[in-house]
Amino acid sequence: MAWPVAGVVLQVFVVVAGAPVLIALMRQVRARLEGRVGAGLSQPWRDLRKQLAKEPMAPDGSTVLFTTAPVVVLSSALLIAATAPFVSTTSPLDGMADLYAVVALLLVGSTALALAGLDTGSAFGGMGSSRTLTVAALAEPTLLVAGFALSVRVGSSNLASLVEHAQRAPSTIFSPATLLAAVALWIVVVAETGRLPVDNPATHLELTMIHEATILEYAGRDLAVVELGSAIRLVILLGLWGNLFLPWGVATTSTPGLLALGAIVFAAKVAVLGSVLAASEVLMAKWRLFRVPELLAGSFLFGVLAVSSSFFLA
Amino acid sequence: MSSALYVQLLYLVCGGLLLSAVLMLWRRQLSAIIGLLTVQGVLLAGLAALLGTRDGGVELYAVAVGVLLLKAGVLPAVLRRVLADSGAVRETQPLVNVPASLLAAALLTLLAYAVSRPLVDLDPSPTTHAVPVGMVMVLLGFFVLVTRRRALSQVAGFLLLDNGIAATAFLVTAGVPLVVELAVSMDLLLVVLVLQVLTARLQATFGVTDIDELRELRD
Amino acid sequence: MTLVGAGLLLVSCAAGLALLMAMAPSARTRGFVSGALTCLVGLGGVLAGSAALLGSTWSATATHLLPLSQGELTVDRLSGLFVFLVGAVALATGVYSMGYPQAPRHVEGMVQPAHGTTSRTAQAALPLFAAAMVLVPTAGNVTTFLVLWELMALVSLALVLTEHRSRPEVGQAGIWYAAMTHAGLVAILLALVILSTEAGSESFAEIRDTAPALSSGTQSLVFVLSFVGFGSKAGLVPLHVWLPRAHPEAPSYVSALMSAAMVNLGLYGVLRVGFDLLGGGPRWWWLLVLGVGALSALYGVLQAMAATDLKRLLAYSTTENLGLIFVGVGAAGTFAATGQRTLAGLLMLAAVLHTVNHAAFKTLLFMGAGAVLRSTHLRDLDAMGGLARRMPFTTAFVGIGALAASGLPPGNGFVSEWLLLQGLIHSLPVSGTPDVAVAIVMPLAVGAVALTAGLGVATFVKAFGVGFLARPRSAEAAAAAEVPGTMRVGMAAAAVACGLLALAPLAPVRALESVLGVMPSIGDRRPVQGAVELRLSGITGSMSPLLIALGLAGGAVLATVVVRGLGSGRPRRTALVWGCGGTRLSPRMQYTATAYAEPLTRVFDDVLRPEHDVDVTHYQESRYLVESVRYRQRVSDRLETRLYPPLLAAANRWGQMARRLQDGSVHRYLAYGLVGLLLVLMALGVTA
Amino acid sequence: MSLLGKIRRTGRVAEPALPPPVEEPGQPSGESSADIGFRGSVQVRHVDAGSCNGCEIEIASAFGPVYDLERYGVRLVASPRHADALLVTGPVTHNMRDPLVKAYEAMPAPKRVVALGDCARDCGIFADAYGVFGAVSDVVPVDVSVPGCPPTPEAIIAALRGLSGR
Repeated sequence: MAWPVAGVVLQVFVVVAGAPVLIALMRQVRARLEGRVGAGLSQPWRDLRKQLAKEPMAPDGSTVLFTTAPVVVLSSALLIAATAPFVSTTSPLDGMADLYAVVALLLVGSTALALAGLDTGSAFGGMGSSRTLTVAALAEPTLLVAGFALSVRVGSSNLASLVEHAQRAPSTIFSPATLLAAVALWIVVVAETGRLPVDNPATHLELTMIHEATILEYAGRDLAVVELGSAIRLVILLGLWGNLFLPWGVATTSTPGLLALGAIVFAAKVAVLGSVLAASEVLMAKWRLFRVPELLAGSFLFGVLAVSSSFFLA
Repeated sequence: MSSALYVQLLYLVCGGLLLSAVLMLWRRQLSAIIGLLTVQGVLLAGLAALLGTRDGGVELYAVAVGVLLLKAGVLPAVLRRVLADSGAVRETQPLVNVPASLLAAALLTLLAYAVSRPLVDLDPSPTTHAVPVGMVMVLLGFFVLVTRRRALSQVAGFLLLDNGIAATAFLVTAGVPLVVELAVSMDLLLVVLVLQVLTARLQATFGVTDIDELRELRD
Repeated sequence: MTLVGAGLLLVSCAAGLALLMAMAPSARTRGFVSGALTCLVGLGGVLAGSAALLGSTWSATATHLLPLSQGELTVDRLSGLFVFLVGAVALATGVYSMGYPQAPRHVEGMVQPAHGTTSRTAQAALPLFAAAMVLVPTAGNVTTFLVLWELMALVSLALVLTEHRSRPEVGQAGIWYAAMTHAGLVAILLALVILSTEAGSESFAEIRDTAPALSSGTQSLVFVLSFVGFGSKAGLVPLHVWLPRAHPEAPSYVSALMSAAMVNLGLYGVLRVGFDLLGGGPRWWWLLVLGVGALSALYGVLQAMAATDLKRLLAYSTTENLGLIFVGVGAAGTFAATGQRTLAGLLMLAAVLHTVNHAAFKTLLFMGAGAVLRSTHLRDLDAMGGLARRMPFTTAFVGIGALAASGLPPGNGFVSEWLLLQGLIHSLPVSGTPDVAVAIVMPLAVGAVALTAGLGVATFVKAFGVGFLARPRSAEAAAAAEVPGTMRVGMAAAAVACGLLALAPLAPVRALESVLGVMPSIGDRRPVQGAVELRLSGITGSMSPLLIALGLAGGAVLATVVVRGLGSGRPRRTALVWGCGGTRLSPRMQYTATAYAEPLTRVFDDVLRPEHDVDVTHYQESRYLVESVRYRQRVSDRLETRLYPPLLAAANRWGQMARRLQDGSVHRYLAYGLVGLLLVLMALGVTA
Repeated sequence: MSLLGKIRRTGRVAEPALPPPVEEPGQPSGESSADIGFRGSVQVRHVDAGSCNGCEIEIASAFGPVYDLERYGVRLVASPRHADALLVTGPVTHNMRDPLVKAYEAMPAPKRVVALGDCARDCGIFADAYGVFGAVSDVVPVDVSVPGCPPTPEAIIAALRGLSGR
């Protein structure tokens, strides 16, 4: 019993400590591709340290919701980091949340920020919040249908058993169903984490923002919490994708060695996926907001193809 | 090769065909559509070759080579020339907007699965299980023909349709006789050439390759 | 005399007292007493219902009470569930309604409209309505059922019309409601009469035994007719049109009763007729139900997402939730028809659990909307805002309701939606080829449910965020004040119910599982095991709402403590909103509900077809200088505007023809009577 | 893809890092970044209070690939709420005075103001123009001021590195 718990702790630690580093890594990749040097891998941690020391602010007329939203984002992310199989599939908390519960928890985070954006009473906040939920709402069908495709053959939507099943039968990973689901979920990951071409995380123009616009009013430690929370969400989404479609290395029995290996492999996976994401961002431009439904409809189609081909091509 | 590996490869090829067909519906860049057609030709040839390895028939390899030459070589080349001649680079406004047509494609897939069930039940084998893929390609080909405006996308839809028929034929009967396949491919080539001429004429007459302009010929 | 009987007796006595109460002189006392009596009705319902849910059955017959028939009441677990639901809703609304009425007031010159009413009819009608609803599920034979059903319809109509003096739209809404509910009644009447004549008896008990012998054609006819009738009561597309009209115009406690209790009786009817009396039936019935349910869910949530009238939004959300429930029922029936009882049980459980959840949070939300309406006279979200500081209690309650309605953890809506999804995703076999219909329907159903859930979140974030947070957008909203204690107690009761359902869903689940036993094709097995975690039996899948809630709370506390510890304890400073240095920021520059829904409205343009009009007024000096720009967007119910006008036109034409029959001569009218009598006698002579 | 090829051919264009800042340049207060609590991270909100855009061009090139100011932990941000330093250019015109004050008030403490260019320091060539209210220091307290018309990227970098301490 001791080691599974240790596994959970390790997992949470890896995710939390690694999240800002992932952000830094992605900025670094981008910088290198642009011929720059970049701020280094520890920069986000410096930013967080500084913001923690700064004074938090709340816009006039906002309610308690504005000040609690960052904490909700962070805690929902932490909860997922503790339950989902990132480092090991033997988490004692495994039974409390399956794929759909995790999806719902992610949505809780976005919803909290969306409410906070409205609570600021600034037009930017409202705009960002409305756009966030537009994307989230349209991404929902893909998420669930692709999850459906993954869980059909396993007969369960429990994340740990999905990963273990994929480890037992690697050939299923190369079946069309899984590959189509992978494409569909990748599109959703891009949309949910607010990367190009859906949202531009580096923009300075309020009118083109989605995620940034909702947190425009946060300062000091609130901002630090929000930044950390969304960084963890990025790790979670990339990590889930990585473990569902590249399940190797996840510890299925919690012995110290396997846990350590699992942690290392997980970090490597997320780092690679993040770098790929960042590199692909250099090659594309942001789309109009009203072409995003096109992207999500496409991903939904891939989801449906995944489900249907899971019973005629497998 | 082992049967498990064979099935795996077969399904991967079929998945690739499915994917390319769907992407043809999604992409509006005509050059991208032609690229997808090329990929599709290669996959189709691969499918034929794969069946050949199972049956060990020389004929199927020949078909594979023919398909490769025609569908991954000649036809795309012709289409690229058409594209070069007509200035149109992208399907500007299809009659059905893209998200809607993607959702329609989802429904068509499920429909294809439903209608091809009887075929599959005739003799259930890994090969026939994949028949719905061919069906989907046929339906999507029709859909493209119905909803696209540019003459070139019409040709693309037509080719998708034909690829679908070929794929279905391969999967159901493990390959049509060599002669038939070649004949089909030949008149296919003919059709494409005719359409190329047509496009050139459209270009010359109306300055665009929007086939809706053909209405003007009525009176 | 069992507890059930006692409860029902209490219900009837309270209803009787309501008639006496109408004679009381003072309006205030009348209002109070009518609320109290409604509570009594609710109490009786809760007692009877819970007793019945625990398994005590009860039946009574009153011969000679009804002509050519007899009043017959029988209570089993299924009726117990709905008696309990209605009772609970009535209990909360009763308390709430005591504080609701408000005479028209004159504030700085302008007269503010009345809320609720002091009219004797309406005050007497409230307990009667509750009582009628409690009694409908206990009806033991066709005639009793129809009589109670019609009583319920008439009394509710009277309640919808309560405020017709102060606002003309109310009359319009009343007409729509009356028309739709009676169209529904006709369908139900036909269905049940055919059923009872074919089965040779009108008592449910005997129909239950003889119905399976009926020809499948008759069964299908009966089912489809009753589905139409009950569907219209449940607000399913395309018969939902009365909801978005009646709910906004009725007093809010009436809307709560109708939307949280009455619509469920539509579900009761379908379950009773389809699963109990007809014992399951073929698969296509339930595929039909599933399809209609999915359409209702999607259409309802789309309209709710675009709506800016708070109560209209809630009405459409009722259509959405009933749609989800019927998706569950339809899927359950589909699998019951093919004998997959595990799945059927799980899905049916999800459906009834969602019914309970919906009753809880919809009561709460309509009460909240009523509280806002009463203290601000506003239903238009675009004019609200900033209520959180002025009405903290109401805001907190509505927040709980909105969380539940958006189906997010740790709300109670999430539990039932999760169960529904589990049922749907396990519908395909792990290996081998699935049945074609299932393989095609289920992915689409999952997609529909998912899109509904996603849009539901957007809808309720809009409703809560725009309506209650930030700064007030109008003088009325700025002048808002918290509502009286009784109303708060009513809302608190519903909120507590939501909380219990969210954190400890297993207790209600145990009770609901026993209900499944009433439906032979499903049978009472336990789809869900476990103490803290909901473990699905026969399917690997588990989720623990309690642990998730605790985890969220714990994480929040932990994060707060750590951040406080690390950060320098600088106090939070309140500053002006950052407007890019803009100097004249006004609350009117906040995002409105219309703006909030705009992107999604544009994405679903083809379904919603919003009507925009922009008028720009220029300074007369130069048309390059804009004085003001005015933008209006209206999203009308397209099903209503497309589907109903032709029907109404046809009805008119028939009316014109019918006019020829009446020319004012009394003799001719009497002649009609004579002819009619002769025809009947002849018919009897021929058949006998 | 041609773009990838170009990226590969171009390679790294950033010049080697300049020597780390001595406490002297543009640090009249003499406080180190650690005292302020920035410790190697400074987010900058830029306000053009009426500049001729000469300084803007220099800022752009300072953040561009060649000088790559970001490598010293300095980042431009969109919202003053996220910012530690207010980078003001140009003389403060009457119309920009109020927005400048608002931007300053919108920033969370601790915060620093950098007046960039001669105009920001003493209205430069725009002194006594009818539209000009005054220098930046007449409106908000200035902590660091960078001379030059326009200041060279090196000067801008030195000033901001003084704040970030990297």
